[in-house]
Amino acid sequence: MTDQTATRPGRPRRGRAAGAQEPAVGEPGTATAEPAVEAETLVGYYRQMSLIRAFELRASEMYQRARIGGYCHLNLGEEATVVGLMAPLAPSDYLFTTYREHGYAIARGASPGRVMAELFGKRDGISGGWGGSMHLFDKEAKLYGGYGIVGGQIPLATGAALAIAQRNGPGPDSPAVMCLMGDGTTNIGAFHESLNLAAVWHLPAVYVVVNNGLGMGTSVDASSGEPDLYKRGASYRIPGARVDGDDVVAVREAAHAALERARNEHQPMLLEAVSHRLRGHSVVDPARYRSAEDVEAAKKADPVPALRERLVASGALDADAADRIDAEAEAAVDEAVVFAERSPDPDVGKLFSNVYTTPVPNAPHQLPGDPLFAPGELEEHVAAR
Amino acid sequence: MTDQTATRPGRPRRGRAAGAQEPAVGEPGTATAEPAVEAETLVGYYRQMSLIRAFELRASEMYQRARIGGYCHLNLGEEATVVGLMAPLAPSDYLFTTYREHGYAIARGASPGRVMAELFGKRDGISGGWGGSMHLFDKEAKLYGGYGIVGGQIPLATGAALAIAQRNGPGPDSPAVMCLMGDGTTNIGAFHESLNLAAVWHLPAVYVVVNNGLGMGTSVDASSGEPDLYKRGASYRIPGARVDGDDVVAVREAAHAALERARNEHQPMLLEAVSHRLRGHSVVDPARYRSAEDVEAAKKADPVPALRERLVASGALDADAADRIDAEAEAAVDEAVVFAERSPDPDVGKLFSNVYTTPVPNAPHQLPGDPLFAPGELEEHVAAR
Amino acid sequence: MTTMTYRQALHDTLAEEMRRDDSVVLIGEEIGHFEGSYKITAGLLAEFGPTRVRDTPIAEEGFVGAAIGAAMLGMRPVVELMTINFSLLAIDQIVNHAAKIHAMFGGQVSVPLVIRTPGGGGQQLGASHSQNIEVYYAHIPGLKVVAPATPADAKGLLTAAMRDDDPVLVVENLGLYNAKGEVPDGDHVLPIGTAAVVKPGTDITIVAYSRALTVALEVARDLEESGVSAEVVDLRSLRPLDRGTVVASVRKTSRAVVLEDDWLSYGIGAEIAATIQEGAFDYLDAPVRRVAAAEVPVPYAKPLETASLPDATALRKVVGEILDATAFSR
Amino acid sequence: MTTMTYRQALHDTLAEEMRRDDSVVLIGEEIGHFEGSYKITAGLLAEFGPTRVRDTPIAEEGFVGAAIGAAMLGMRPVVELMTINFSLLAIDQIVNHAAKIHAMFGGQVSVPLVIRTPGGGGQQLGASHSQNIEVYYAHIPGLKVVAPATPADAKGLLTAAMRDDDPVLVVENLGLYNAKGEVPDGDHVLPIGTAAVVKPGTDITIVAYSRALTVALEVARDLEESGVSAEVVDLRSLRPLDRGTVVASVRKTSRAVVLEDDWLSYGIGAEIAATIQEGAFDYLDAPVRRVAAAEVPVPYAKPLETASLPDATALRKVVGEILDATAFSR
Ligand SMILES: Cc1ncc(C[n+]2csc(CCOP(=O)(O)OP(=O)(O)O)c2C)c(N)n1
Ligand SMILES: Cc1ncc(C[n+]2csc(CCOP(=O)(O)OP(=O)(O)O)c2C)c(N)n1
Ligand SMILES: [Mg+2]
Ligand SMILES: [Mg+2]
Repeated sequence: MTDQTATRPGRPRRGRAAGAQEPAVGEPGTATAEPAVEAETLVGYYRQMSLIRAFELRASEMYQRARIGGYCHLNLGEEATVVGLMAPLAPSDYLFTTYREHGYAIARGASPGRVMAELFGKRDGISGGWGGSMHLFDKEAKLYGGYGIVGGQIPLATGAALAIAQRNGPGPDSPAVMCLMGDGTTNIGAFHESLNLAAVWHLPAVYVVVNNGLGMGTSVDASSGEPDLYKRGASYRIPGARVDGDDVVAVREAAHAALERARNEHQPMLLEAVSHRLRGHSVVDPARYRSAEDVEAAKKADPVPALRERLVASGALDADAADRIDAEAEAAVDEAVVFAERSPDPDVGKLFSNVYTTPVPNAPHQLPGDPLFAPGELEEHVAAR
Repeated sequence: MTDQTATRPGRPRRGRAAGAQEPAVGEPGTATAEPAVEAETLVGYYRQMSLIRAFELRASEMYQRARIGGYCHLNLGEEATVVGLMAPLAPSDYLFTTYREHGYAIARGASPGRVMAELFGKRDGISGGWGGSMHLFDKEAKLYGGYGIVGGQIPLATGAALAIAQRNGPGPDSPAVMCLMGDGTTNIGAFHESLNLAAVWHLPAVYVVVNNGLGMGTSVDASSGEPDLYKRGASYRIPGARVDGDDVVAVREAAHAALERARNEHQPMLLEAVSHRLRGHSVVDPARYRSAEDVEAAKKADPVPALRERLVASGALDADAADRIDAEAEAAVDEAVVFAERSPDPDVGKLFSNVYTTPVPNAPHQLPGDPLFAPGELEEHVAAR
Repeated sequence: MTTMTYRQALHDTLAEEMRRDDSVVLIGEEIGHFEGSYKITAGLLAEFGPTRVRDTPIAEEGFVGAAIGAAMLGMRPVVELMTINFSLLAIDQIVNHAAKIHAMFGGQVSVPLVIRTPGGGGQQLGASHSQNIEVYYAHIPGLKVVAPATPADAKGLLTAAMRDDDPVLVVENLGLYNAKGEVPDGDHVLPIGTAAVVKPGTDITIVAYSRALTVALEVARDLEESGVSAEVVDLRSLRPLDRGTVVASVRKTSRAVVLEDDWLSYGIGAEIAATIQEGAFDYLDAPVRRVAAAEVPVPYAKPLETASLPDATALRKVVGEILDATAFSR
Repeated sequence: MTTMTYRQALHDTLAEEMRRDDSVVLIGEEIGHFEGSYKITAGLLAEFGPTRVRDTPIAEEGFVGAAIGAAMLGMRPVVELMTINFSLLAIDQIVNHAAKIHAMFGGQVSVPLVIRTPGGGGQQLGASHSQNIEVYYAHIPGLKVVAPATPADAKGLLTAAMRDDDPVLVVENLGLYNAKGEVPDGDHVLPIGTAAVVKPGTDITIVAYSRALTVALEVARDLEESGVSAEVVDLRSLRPLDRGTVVASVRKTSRAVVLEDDWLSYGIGAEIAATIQEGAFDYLDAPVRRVAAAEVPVPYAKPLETASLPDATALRKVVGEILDATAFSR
């Protein structure tokens, strides 16, 4: 394996002791004094992370208040990973995500209002109210969907990379595809089949495992024969790297390297970001199965206050300015809720408009309880023969 | 990776050049003078290989003569692998195979007559005529099925190993499971999911890739991102080994080691036997896509004449004795054909007897064109209420 | 009799059978440590330990196939698939393997496997998580498919499934887990392959199964009040299908409607209607009607989702239309 | 018009459309170097090169999903699945993804994908390789499913599928690849969603599709000779289903039978029978009958396999029974 730009993982892992090759490259993001331009960028990242944090907390609240239905999975604890991954993604790149994706949509530029409206199932929702929390899509932002079937996005993302390779040669102008997945998802067949395709077809795809340590309640050690997940590209000669997902800059750098390689060489890469899930699997999961230490560790690693402290400590931000950023985030989320509340319901009269793109005769349009044939329809048919 | 008992592969491979770890252990089976007891054993292997060769050639002929239908895949060229794999398998071990399996059934002890009868679709066939060439099953021999869906056997074999682990602790008396698959099959999701399960559950399963260089017409290099297939256990920390599949003793030794480990430690292993396919994918495939060199190389490596020559050269067998063995093989196959010819067709009256084990009311039994209800059936039903 | 939820009935049945027969093992995602996505298996890991309650990686094809393989060696695995939607990841193992192994190998080996999985829409789970695709399994010879509608039937049919030597799919329903009902104490086994007349009546037959049965009964009770005597037939078993019970009912009532949660075209109701018209042709006063889901990928937004799913109102309307068409005087 | 095989018609259509539109790419196992398991794609690798004719590893879920993803970016992939049996390995991508992506994301993106795959039993391929499970796809909103029965329709429907912006499954048939027929020269597009009366008649309607149509026409010709005028309806499209054409025919003939190669319960014929009894209730003189496969995993041995599959004899028998039941005088 080459290209291992990994930093320290976020927690001790079985893999560490088992003679695994240690990542080669240094540990970005541990310096305490930031160069000026980086400081500004970092403040920008903090602004995004604070917004995602506020959005997710509000989403949780709105779910409790029954404004949101279905399943709802939050990025709480993963904000540094989210923002770090989105930072180097070019507007021409494509993003495929899981159902845990609000933060990505926002960081990719979708308005919080349209995301919240989608969670509310409203007409101005990012997917027109048809998708809900698990299925955000924004064609303009090239957010090519959140998917609720574990692993379902991986073949799709691979195919997007195939379409790119079919049209573009490798080079700095080539788009790339980023495909997100959780740690638990590396155990499903679609992971294997897709990465192998990307390898034999030389596709510009970056597969990112957001390793928050848990698939619902199952630990990585319990679910993966090779718990050093970034090594799982070995079956396809796809290089892997692990990065500290709590460090937004480290994540950005690692993602940048992988995307550049994808673009310039049309070769896939597997990137693992070691992150944390602050709460339950979804908003309804009290996560009683988690040990007190695990919860404590996640809290301790919380990247949002950590970045704030770091910025304040380095003088990049004073406490007031930081508070202002947080307040702006709250205000933006307030606005998002108002927008979502005010947006109308989708038009029930358009129930059948999204089934097909190309209209064809005899497409079914019965509502429950409708007869198969509208009055007079058959008579017309017989007459027409 | 540990436990690499591999020998030279049968042909040069992309993997070799790419800095892969070279297998560690020596090259059994290259000596020219055989110790007495091994000589006898080797003659026994030759007898089996000769029988399989004769059987497969006859199967091909019988297919041309329309005695056999459907798809028919032969072990021609793989005889050393077949016999070497079956040699260390204990009667208490379980075998799951692919559709390319006649040789395994015979080497596992099924009578050639019953195998041929199955190919003929006869009542005395090893699967009662229900399975055909792709679906041989012999409960007594613990041949737990040939399967026609690529990769379908891998989860099943894994489950058999689970059942063993559920009942037996590891140790010399524990049964083990051997699961065969082709090179092309390592690219399917079931491979990944199953090997991972075997790793996290510590199962006594030996996964064997019979690498004949081709999946139908597709080369290993074209289909597998990591063409050194024995390394594909890395994603699960399952050790791998590669062995020269043309060397029956080498195969036996490698399989023996893997089975012992499976038994004694309840840990899975991935074994790759580098072999050759002498003819087309199935009997109807003229294999025009193969290069002349490739075909030549396969012919050159043909393990049946090679073992014969070796035995004659070492004095373990004289030419007459070797001819006698071949003649006996022919005779056995003649007999198998007669047996198959004479066996009656399956009883059409029993068409519905194999659908369920536990009888339940209302199981369908209509033949095509039968009405849903037998005359009087409904009247009875109404009366019974 | 004890009153309990459908969830509890399933839970208790699993526990009972595990105590009775130690070849029963539970296999599935999050069934142990997490106690089950829908908490059916809560407490079972604690009682039976991690080898009999096996949490799996996310690998449906793998662990369903492993359960089949274990069943071939005489274990009695009960697999939980988190929802029927995810069964599509494992359907090759279910249809191409579990359903075929007994026959394809000439009857030499059996597959005593149970797969439990909930269907159900109406929870705003979106298009890929709201399907009722039990017809996929009901179509396949070699499988048995049951769909209990009440806590008592959940016990009776799950027990039967766990004691059966063939692969049985038990279709549960997200909308039923909290439903309460009386459950017989002690051994309670319902025969797979039989339907039940759960409410007798004379004027119209309503055929339903799973969650839809609840709606059918509600409508039947209302109809009773307005002087219409509806007979409600619960299919209980989708394969084998008890055609006789359905047809016998329609021969009596002369009118029939199917209520089903799946999509109309090629759904369960199509087979029921086809069966009735063949078995009760001379008795029918009006065509068999089907009340089913609108043929769209199920939308997330509540008003859209509601519009797309069948409910009591739609059933009432269709019953009314059938009665009117047959000049039934109320 | 040119006379050619069904295989040739498919081959030529693929080649034509690839010449016309360079966003068309072929994806599948053994379609290039090997020239296709059933040789539909023979010669296309040579003409179009390896990026437009992509051989894949054995990874149905992976490459079908990849085709969907490529389609989302505007490519027009045509996937070959070696047989419909293997589609079960990819059905999650087809049903949970391809069929849903347009609707689930509010209409923002389309999936202009074609999947070609043969069904068909009767080739002694055994239980897992002999299925006709097109009903799985016909049941799913968001998909379109066609099943051409003749070389001309193979051209017309495959062309339509390749120019359609939605996912279309083209169900071919192992038993048809060598069938010959006249094929219109030049552009020939048949609308998806329409059935056809391929032989007019007045006494009984035989509904069929794919390979069964050949049998239906053979029987209809024989019937003609014995004074029975059978109308034969070819469904052509299973989703959308052209119910009107079927029902209009039965309103005229008053008698109907469906011939289908799949299993009887919950098969395609169930929907046809349900549709006819609803749409032609007052016109029907006898129940709609179905001639379908026996409900067993398809056996290998020829006599067993033959017994389990529907054929002309079975169809003739059922037509006779319907005519007798309705006192048809020949
Ligand atoms: C095929 C499939 N199986 C099971 C599920 C249920 N499920 C939803 S999320 C999840 C856990 C995924 O864990 P991971 O990949 O680590 O992602 P995370 O939720 O931690 O972000 C499971 C099992 C599903 N949606 N799809
Ligand atoms: C799921 C599935 N996809 C495709 C096929 C068709 N098929 C049968 S054998 C084969 C090639 C298998 O190659 P390999 O694994 O190398 O085994 P070999 O035939 O060389 O023994 C293919 C693609 C199948 N049977 N099942
Ligand atoms: Mg996770
Ligand atoms: Mg091979």
